[in-house]
Amino acid sequence: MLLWQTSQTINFAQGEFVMLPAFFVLAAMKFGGLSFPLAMLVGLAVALLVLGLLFKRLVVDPIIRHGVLPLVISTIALAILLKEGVKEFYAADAQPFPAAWATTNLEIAGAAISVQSLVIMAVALVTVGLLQYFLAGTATGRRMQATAQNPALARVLGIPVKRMILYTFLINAALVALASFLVSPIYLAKFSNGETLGLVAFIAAIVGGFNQVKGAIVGGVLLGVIDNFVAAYLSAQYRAAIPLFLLIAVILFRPQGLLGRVEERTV
Amino acid sequence: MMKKLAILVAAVALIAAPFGLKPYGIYLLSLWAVMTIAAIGLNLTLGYAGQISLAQGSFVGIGAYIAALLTTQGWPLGLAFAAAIVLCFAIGWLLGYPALRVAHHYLAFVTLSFATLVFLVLRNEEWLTKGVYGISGIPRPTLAGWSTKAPLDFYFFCLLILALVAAAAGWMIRSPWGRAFTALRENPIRASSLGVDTRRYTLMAFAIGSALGGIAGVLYAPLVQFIEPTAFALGLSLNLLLMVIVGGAGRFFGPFLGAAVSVLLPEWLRFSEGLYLMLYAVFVMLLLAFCPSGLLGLGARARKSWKPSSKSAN
Amino acid sequence: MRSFVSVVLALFAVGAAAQQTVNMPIVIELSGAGAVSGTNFRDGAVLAIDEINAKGGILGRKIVAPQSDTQSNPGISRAQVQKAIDSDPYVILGPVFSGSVKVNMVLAQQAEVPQITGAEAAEITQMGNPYIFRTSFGQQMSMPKIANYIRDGLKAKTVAVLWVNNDFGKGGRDTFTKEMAARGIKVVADVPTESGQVDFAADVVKLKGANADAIFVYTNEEESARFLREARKQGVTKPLIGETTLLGQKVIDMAGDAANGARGHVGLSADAPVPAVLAWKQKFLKRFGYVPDHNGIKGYTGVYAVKYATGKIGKFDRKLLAKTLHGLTITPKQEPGILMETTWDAHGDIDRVSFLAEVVDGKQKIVQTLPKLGK
Amino acid sequence: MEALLEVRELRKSFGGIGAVNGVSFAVREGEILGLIGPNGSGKSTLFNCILGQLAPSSGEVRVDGRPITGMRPCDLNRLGISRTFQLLQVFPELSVRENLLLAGQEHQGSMWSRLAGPRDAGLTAAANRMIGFFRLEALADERAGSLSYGQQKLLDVAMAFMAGPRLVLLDEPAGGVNPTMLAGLRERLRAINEAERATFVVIEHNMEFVMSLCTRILVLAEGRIIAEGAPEVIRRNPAVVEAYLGG
Repeated sequence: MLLWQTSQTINFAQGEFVMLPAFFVLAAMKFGGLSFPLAMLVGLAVALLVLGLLFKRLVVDPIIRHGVLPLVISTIALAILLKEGVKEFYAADAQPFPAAWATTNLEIAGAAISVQSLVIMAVALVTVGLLQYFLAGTATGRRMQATAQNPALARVLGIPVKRMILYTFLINAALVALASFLVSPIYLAKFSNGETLGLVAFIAAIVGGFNQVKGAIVGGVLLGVIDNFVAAYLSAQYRAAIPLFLLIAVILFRPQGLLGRVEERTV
Repeated sequence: MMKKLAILVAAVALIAAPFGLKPYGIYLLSLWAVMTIAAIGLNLTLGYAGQISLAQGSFVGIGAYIAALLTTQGWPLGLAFAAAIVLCFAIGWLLGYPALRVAHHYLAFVTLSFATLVFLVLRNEEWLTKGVYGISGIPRPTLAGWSTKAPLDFYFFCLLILALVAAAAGWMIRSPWGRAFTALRENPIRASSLGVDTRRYTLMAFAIGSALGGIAGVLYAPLVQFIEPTAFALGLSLNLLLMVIVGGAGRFFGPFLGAAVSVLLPEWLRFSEGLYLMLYAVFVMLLLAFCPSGLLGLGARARKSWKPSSKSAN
Repeated sequence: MRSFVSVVLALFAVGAAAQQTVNMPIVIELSGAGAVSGTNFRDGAVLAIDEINAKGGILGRKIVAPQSDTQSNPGISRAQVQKAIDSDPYVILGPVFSGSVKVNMVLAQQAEVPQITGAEAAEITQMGNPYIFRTSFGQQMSMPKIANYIRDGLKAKTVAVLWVNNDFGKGGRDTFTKEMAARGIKVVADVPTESGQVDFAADVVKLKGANADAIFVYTNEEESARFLREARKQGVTKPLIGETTLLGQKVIDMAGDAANGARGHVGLSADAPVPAVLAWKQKFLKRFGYVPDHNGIKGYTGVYAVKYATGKIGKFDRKLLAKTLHGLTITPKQEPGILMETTWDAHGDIDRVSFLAEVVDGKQKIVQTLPKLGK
Repeated sequence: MEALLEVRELRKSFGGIGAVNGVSFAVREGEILGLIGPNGSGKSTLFNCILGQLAPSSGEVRVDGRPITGMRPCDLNRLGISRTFQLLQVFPELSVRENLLLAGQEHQGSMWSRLAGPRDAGLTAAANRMIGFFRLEALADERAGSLSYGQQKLLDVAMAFMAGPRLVLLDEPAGGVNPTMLAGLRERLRAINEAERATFVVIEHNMEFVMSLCTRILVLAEGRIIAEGAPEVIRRNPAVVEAYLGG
């Protein structure tokens, strides 16, 4: 859910991207009669194909040359398309989504902690770890980062920029699929889920710092904590505003994000 | 010359259009006129001055609530116009300050936050806005004995305001201000070294664009005759952004076309029943893929291909 | 003028009944936040219309029902109702969102077209509009019943309220709070939530902290399901009270085990222990492939009410239809499609039996049937 | 005689690394001062500090004896100080004429009179004069973005002169301009200098151009002035040769 800006793309359909893979799985189970684990694999494959490859080829590539704004609009349209598509061809109401693990609670020191939350945390941490390792520890990962930070220079250095960008999209697709499988058992799969999810993810990314995987995670956690804190102790009516104010504060006073480094601006 | 003729034809067509249409069609045309006004405002901020704003819908909302609150208390709509222009101008001016510090997607999200905040205030401050219940029974104005209660009359009222706004915006864009806005968009540092007070022009671009959003809102309230907060949530701002980009940002007539696409196209596509919003989305995506500079950009490109002598440029 | 034309048309129609149709546009939320309710309502109405048409229509006329989507947006709903009115309808069906209804009921009133709405907000029927009709309980009818249950059934002294911050939730919460005050029950926590909210952890913490005797939950179906799951996760033990939106089969399906124990009042339920309703549910499931909620019943019975009243008048007259519906009681014997005996009062509100229910083992179990208020 | 521009002990550092390390100099009215030095010697940073694009870490800049440190670029411009940039900076979407009009408009009237008042007030005439002076007539209504690099460079310089400035800071005006055009540019600059008593400070790498245009030259290396004098003096200065060859 959290890799974002590597390709300089603002994607207003990101929330829908998280919503969709769950439906790929459901459709595979319903129409293909597949078992749940198998359907998950199919869902992942379809997500990679559609949200990674096709998204890049059909939506981003033709437009990105002409600037970011048309692309932003295009992703807004894409969000409508995905939402309406799911609603029209699958179902309008929320669908229960099977969990890949137990839904029981564990009693730890008197507090009830659901296995689900633990699994999600564990998977998220492992994913982040792997991603971090991949980006910083492997040649391909470092090339991808170089591409994200300065495509022109990367090209000069002989990095296959195009392929790196494609990898970025594929990783993004894999991550949204993973996120989708993780949150859908709790959030239920519904065509309009993307609206809420996309915003949260984006704010997390900004708060933590663009093109910083670690930053996005910290941002996400921080955001979750603050959101719940506000809802519990301050005004629930204005809870939606708080993350946004946090966002504004970060943007105005630390535009590079909480963990990001200062980028030198050139005149 | 051709351009003047085209404008004349379009104006005549707009005046003739509602005759022969049922109230439904007239309502849509009125909605188009209102949205065009808001889009003209955003086009000023975004298209000319290059400052992205995702809060234009909020100003429409502020305008609409001012109109609703004042006119249901018996005040004239003219007062609502004045109040909305002043208030939206002031708030827009303030919203411009972050734009002095940040740009691009950061600015987009500052304005987005503002849009969310406005929505929350409209919803939660029930003593003022009646919250989620909305305000109903908003009267349509009577101007010097001319009652705009009927759909046709109200359409002409909207058209009149649109003409005034378009004329004012046109005047401004062709004045030195228009050049300064463009300079601001293309290269603020250079503009500043040429004596352009980038700070004031940036704030001005926000403020004026916002004020036009407010004007659109003042018309929106008596058009729909009922307002509630969700109509002015982020969706409207994104929609207005879509209008500006699809029509052709930074082109004077872009908002007219963009609003037509956004307001009328989904209605035309309704024959496809459940698929209409999908068709609409696909249309927008295709348009942007093949012509990222919007519908008017398409026209400009066609003209260029007719005139191969003009130098191609990047 | 228009109604005059329609009367003329109706008179003329007697001769040419075979070719004539009757226009009943459905203006409803098919996309946006209200899509679930809207789709249910639409499918319910379509089911009824197809049945009626298969049996020869109303007074020999087939029903045509063009559908238009309001995108859950009042401004667009106004346009669509205007379009419907332009097409000279007999009746307008929908919408469900109270905000949208408030915009366009004025238009329908001006055009003197009866409007069968799915909205439940209290004020709609209190604005003196003689052309608006409900097909389910308004909140001012259902909340007293819940309030009585909390006082008499649960003997609760304090209550916490969790509601969704839209016109539906706010309206319910306001009415509920008033009823609580009237019965001397203290509202110790008042928790608004967002429409479409996914994370209820903080809200549950707050509710637990309030330690009320009962918790009243008034959110839309999916939020209810998410809430139930979170409440289960945090081990909430206090009784969770709600309306159809907490106890419906859909919520139970989505919430799984977590729904067990939830209870409350069900004004209109696809799970009502009425054979006609259960049979209808099966019919609906077979036709559309999903389990309907109460909005499906709203659409379905609305169409049948129009059919019955029109048959009673013997001609197509919008004004007369509106007049006839006021004070009309339809029993399933007279018209099976009404499913349960229903009475419309002078405001367009309905009266009908309702139920107290509890979720047991993943099924909604009716504990008690509450009689009609008018009896 | 009081200096038109005076820079005192100007310093600017980025994250602890000094780019300009205490530079002081003065420019007299009517002078054409050359500023040379190897890449990275702090020339452009110095310009940016003088003109308000960057805030200097310490030091002072005075114009006519009045401190202007910290003033915004647009206000400085309206005091009659103008500049060009190292990289091309014209407005590609505006026509050549509009570029020039823009460069002049902010010096007339108030913001409000620019909106409501008379549109022109001699501005078009001034722009046309400038177009003629820099021989851009044939291109006047073309989009600036469609011009060749050299033509854009001319336009860039022309814009700097549009408002009749007293002091112009030119950052590599000769860069990327072909030799024929370069001779023309030198001639134009000299003509303006003589006719309007306009004062220039020129950063340039093209030695031939600097030596033939300037009356006095400053040499910057590692953020410090290492030599100063007439062109022929600088040409023979061993420290300069050292800085260029050794740096």
